[in-house]
Amino acid sequence: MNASPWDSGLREVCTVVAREQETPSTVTLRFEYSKEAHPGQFVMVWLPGDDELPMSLSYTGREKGVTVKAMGDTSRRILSAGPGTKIGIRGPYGNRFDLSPQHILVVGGGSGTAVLAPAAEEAHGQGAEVTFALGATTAREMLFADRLRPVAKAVHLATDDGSAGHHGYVTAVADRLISEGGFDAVWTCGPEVMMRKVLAAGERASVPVFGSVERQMKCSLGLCDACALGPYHVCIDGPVFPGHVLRGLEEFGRSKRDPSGRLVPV
Amino acid sequence: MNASPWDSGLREVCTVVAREQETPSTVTLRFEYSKEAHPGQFVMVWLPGDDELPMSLSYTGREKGVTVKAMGDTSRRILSAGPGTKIGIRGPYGNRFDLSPQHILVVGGGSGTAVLAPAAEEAHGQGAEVTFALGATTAREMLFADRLRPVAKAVHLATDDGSAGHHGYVTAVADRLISEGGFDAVWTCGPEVMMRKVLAAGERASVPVFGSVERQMKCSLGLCDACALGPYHVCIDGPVFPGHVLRGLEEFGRSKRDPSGRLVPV
Amino acid sequence: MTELKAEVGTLSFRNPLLLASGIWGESGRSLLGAYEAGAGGVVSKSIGAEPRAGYPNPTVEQYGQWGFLNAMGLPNPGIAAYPEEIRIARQGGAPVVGSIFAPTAEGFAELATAMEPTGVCAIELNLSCPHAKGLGSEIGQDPALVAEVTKAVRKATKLPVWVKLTPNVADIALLAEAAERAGADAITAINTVRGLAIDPILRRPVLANGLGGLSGPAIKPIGLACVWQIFERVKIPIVGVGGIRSGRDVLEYILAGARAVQLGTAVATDTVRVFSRISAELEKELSSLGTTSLSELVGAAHAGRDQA
Amino acid sequence: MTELKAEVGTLSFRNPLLLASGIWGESGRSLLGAYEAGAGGVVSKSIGAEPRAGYPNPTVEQYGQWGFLNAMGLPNPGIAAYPEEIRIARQGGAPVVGSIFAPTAEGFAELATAMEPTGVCAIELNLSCPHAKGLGSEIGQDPALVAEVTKAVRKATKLPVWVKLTPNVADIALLAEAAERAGADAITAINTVRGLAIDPILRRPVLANGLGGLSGPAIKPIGLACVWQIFERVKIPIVGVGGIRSGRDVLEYILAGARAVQLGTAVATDTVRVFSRISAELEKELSSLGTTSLSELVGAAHAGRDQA
Ligand SMILES: Cc1cc2nc3c(=O)[nH]c(=O)nc-3n(C[C@H](O)[C@H](O)[C@H](O)COP(=O)(O)OP(=O)(O)OC[C@H]3O[C@@H](n4cnc5c(N)ncnc54)[C@H](O)[C@@H]3O)c2cc1C
Ligand SMILES: Cc1cc2nc3c(=O)[nH]c(=O)nc-3n(C[C@H](O)[C@H](O)[C@H](O)COP(=O)(O)OP(=O)(O)OC[C@H]3O[C@@H](n4cnc5c(N)ncnc54)[C@H](O)[C@@H]3O)c2cc1C
Ligand SMILES: Cc1cc2nc3c(=O)[nH]c(=O)nc-3n(C[C@H](O)[C@H](O)[C@H](O)COP(=O)(O)O)c2cc1C
Ligand SMILES: Cc1cc2nc3c(=O)[nH]c(=O)nc-3n(C[C@H](O)[C@H](O)[C@H](O)COP(=O)(O)O)c2cc1C
Ligand code: FES
Ligand code: FES
Repeated sequence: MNASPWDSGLREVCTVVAREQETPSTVTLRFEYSKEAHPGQFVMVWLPGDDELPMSLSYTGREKGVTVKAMGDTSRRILSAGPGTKIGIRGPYGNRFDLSPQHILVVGGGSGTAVLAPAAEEAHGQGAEVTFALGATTAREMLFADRLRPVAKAVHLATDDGSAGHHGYVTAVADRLISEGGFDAVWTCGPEVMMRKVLAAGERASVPVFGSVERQMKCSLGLCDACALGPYHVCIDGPVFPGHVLRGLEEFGRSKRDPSGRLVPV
Repeated sequence: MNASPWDSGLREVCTVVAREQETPSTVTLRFEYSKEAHPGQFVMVWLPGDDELPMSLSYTGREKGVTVKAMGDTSRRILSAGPGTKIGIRGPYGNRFDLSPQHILVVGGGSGTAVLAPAAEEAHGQGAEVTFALGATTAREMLFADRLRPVAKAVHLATDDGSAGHHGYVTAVADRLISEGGFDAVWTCGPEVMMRKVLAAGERASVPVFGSVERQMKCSLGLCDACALGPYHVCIDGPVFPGHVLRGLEEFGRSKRDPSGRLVPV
Repeated sequence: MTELKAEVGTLSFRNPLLLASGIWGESGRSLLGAYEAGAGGVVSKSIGAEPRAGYPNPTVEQYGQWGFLNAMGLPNPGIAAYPEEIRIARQGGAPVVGSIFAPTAEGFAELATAMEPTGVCAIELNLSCPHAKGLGSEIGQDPALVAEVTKAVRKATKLPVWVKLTPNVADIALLAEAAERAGADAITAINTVRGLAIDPILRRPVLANGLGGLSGPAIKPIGLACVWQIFERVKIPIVGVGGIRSGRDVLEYILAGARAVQLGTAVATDTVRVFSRISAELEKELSSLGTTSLSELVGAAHAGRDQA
Repeated sequence: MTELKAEVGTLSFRNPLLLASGIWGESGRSLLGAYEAGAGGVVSKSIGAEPRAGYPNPTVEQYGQWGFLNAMGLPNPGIAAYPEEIRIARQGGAPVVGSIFAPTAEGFAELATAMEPTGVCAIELNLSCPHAKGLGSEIGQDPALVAEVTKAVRKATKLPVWVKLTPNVADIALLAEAAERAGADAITAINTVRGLAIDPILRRPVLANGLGGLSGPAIKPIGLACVWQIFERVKIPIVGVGGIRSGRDVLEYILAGARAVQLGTAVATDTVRVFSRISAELEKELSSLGTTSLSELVGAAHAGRDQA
């Protein structure tokens, strides 16, 4: 359980200063937002006149960034924002990755790599050795492979269609790396079926795994219960959870709550 | 103009720990009140179930005190409070005496000496030489003469009936002392006719005079205008005013506002 | 030993600190979490006939250190799905008050009927819903409608009926009287206070719904005034809500006339540990007041006021 | 150059920051002091037919950093003595709005008649006074009474009539509509919000009157919501009041629909220098918004909301 978001959450209006098309479906928006943030944390991004969505910070320095994947209408409208667009930002909310491990395996699936990238960069900056296993549907959708090479001990790719790296799921690559040993932590973010497999591999090898989880968010303040996940609230207790916690959650990888609070399959 | 009372004013309930009958008509109540206070400042004293009155602090240390003269019903009820009585205290409010002068004449009339006593003690503690001219209707009503002797260069008394010291008004004593010279400040508190005379004497001798003034008080926060005195509000701009300011005020010594805000003679 | 047990009519809670409706209230596990963290009981999210997604975001805006504005739009899983959530909370031992809302009296009665077998210990009527025939005004602003809804629910269930009132009225005690006459067992006061947040740069309201409801420290004096006024005019127990963050705040509500209180915003601003912290503070406050029982303090400020 | 001039109907003020009624309002010299410190204009204390001492102390209680509760009891020097105070303020150049209160429509009309020759630029009706025939409820809570009082004053004076409304109602816009139809020239909103402070050790309300009115930061979202709602339903200008402490706060009120604002509590919490400070802040805000005129921003958040 973390401290209250009461002291950090005031909304600011920020101007998009840069827009980078990362992959055909993914865009990074950069903006100046004064508050201190840590890898793993997220902000609420509001396109005025439209919805507000939780987005992990893919850049946590002075000039912050979010990396948005085209999903439904809202994310599509957010990612089409260009430089000069005013967006509402509040946060940062949630907990962060523990950056103390020295030999880290980062397993990213799709846009899940967004939250892992700044964590890996900061850990590397503090002397850790970071290995990456990154998955995507196809080579052009591979996120941040170039960004991460400078901080990587190795970058292993996997694509569903075999257009880059291993032909198949990134979990196969992760499985192999974990079983070979040498890691004192595994960080993962991506589809929950993927994360479940990484957790299992970590457990077999007795390596602690930390996964970043998404759930419906409204208040992001630990108030409304929209993000309930078992006894936790992803907005304040997460989004980063230790693997053993996720493994104990019936809902993880199976069900989530829709905006009405009903449980639906993930 | 002083800072806002917004940061210091929260009410606390205090227990009267000691009650001292100072003169037949005057009582000191001591109580623990945690906030820092300076000589010249006042608190609002509330006897629950009854009215709330402004009272200068006659003791400004950890165990604070107010010295109450029997006037109307409220002051009489407040001064009859014994040890154990719970009273509401808020403040301290208002400005303070400048304690930097080195040769100070203190001119107190009646219960006006209450606010002058802690100022004199603190100035003495900082090395100043303090001379007192204290007036009362009669010897038994003389306030704080014994308390102040240890810090006094000299104590001059005056009584209306001649039962102690000079027979007549204390202003005669003050006049003489001021005209003899040697003071770099005169502090005074008492009836406004008395203070007007002290101001005049100070002006003749070119010695700065500072007078502590009373007006009707309700909010004591600079909000309600009950304490209006010319362009000033006694609760925030006072109660201590330099003599030249007081001399410039048509109302000083002549009129004050009643609880409805009408001007009435002092 | 200090006794924090609180009685609201025939119901008894281990302490007077209940979780307010709409906070941690969509999932049974969260309700249970609040109970495990020390709440005396929990009130469910307000449940309607059908699942509702609520308004789009932004649904909540923080107002400095003064509170929150929210316009959730009554999201809820609907009465069909919700009994499973109550079951989970009940299984863990939490006394659950089932909150319901509907646009008509019959709607309320049907929901109460459906709530009864779930094991809730009382039904709380959230009357802040815009009423079906009205012009957008809330059911809780009209004494006749309050009476009609209360009567319908009174008939539909044997459970204690708590009527939760809105402060957005000229005279809240009038509404409480209407509820009492219609058979309510307790009054819960208050719901949020109508408020608005505007962003000056974007030149628009922040909440997607425009207007919202203010909660948190800013509204404590308003909630206290409502409880005070209701206590002077009705005999049924009052459950106080609004801006409570400390044992002292609870004491103030109790002295104004509340038998128990609910905490909403504080669960976010002070984390869920607020329940155990306030319990400890309350015990200390009581012993420093030389009292061992809360119940003798209920409404005591009314008597206090008349003493010289 | 940024233009801070504010127009309320036919009246023009050098800036939109007026001193609210009841603050620094008993003495003409204090009114003038607020003007000299930078206020665009000043509203007098609410004046009645006779001098009134008001309630005994405590009349004001600070509520943490959230605001004040007050129950002054409408102290005022009475209409016979007050013209001299207005004269002093007018002589110094301050535009003075004369606030009046009475228990009946005739009472209001008589006071307006007496105010007119004093040189005030407008009359503000404080409708928070308990009305003579009613059961303690305020005149401002009943649309028919609001209309009756407004009409009577409208007939009695040629000066612009501002009707000041209480937020303690179900639908403040309904009252504003009543005032508009009855001939009001502007609506002032809001007066204080009903609230209570209880001392838990003494077990009693702090204010001698028991209930009081909440002002200051705590009520800003409530005032904004009221101005927003009124703007959607009446055409006459609105003067916004409640919790304003910064240029940003002023901007929010203007975007919600106010043409000018009043400052009360901030004069105490931020000292009277608040007027010049907010003026400077407003100029900065405007130029960073790329606007040089306040008037084009009036109500702009309503349009903003409808744009995608
Ligand atoms: C902590 C956290 C961090 C996230 N970080 C990123 C990120 O870095 N990059 C990124 O592209 N996406 C991120 N997301 C997901 C993102 O918030 C949206 O869920 C996604 O963009 C789809 O939104 P949509 O409205 O466009 O899609 P829709 O088609 O409207 O919805 C698709 C699905 O998105 C989910 N969703 C919609 N609204 C919300 C909401 N308010 N909160 C949570 N989920 C919602 C629902 O499951 C919905 O079924 C994150 C989510 C969370 C909870
Ligand atoms: C800054 C300040 C410091 C003071 N310090 C002391 C002190 O140290 N010792 C002391 O005995 N008295 C002090 N007083 C005076 C005190 O506050 C009361 O005025 C006095 O005790 C008489 O009150 P009463 O109600 O008993 O008398 P009443 O007979 O009711 O009134 C007598 C007169 O007291 C004045 N008075 C009454 N209520 C108030 C009020 N709320 N505010 C101001 N004046 C009021 C009025 O002028 C009234 O005519 C101080 C006043 C002020 C403004
Ligand atoms: C996010 C949020 C959602 C709420 N949802 C409901 C609800 O569904 N039903 C209800 O009766 N009250 C609801 N309320 C009102 C609270 O139960 C409570 O009355 C109000 O917040 C005041 O208490 P507080 O200041 O402790 O938060 C909600 C409040 C908040 C902040
Ligand atoms: C001490 C005090 C006295 C007041 N007296 C009056 C009054 O006489 N007439 C009136 O219309 N409003 C009166 N008000 C209300 C203010 O004019 C204003 O509407 C309210 O305080 C909200 O504004 P604020 O938050 O800026 O203080 C008073 C407010 C305070 C705090
Ligand atoms: S989004 Fe987590 S509790 Fe509201
Ligand atoms: S007592 Fe000084 S302004 Fe109220």
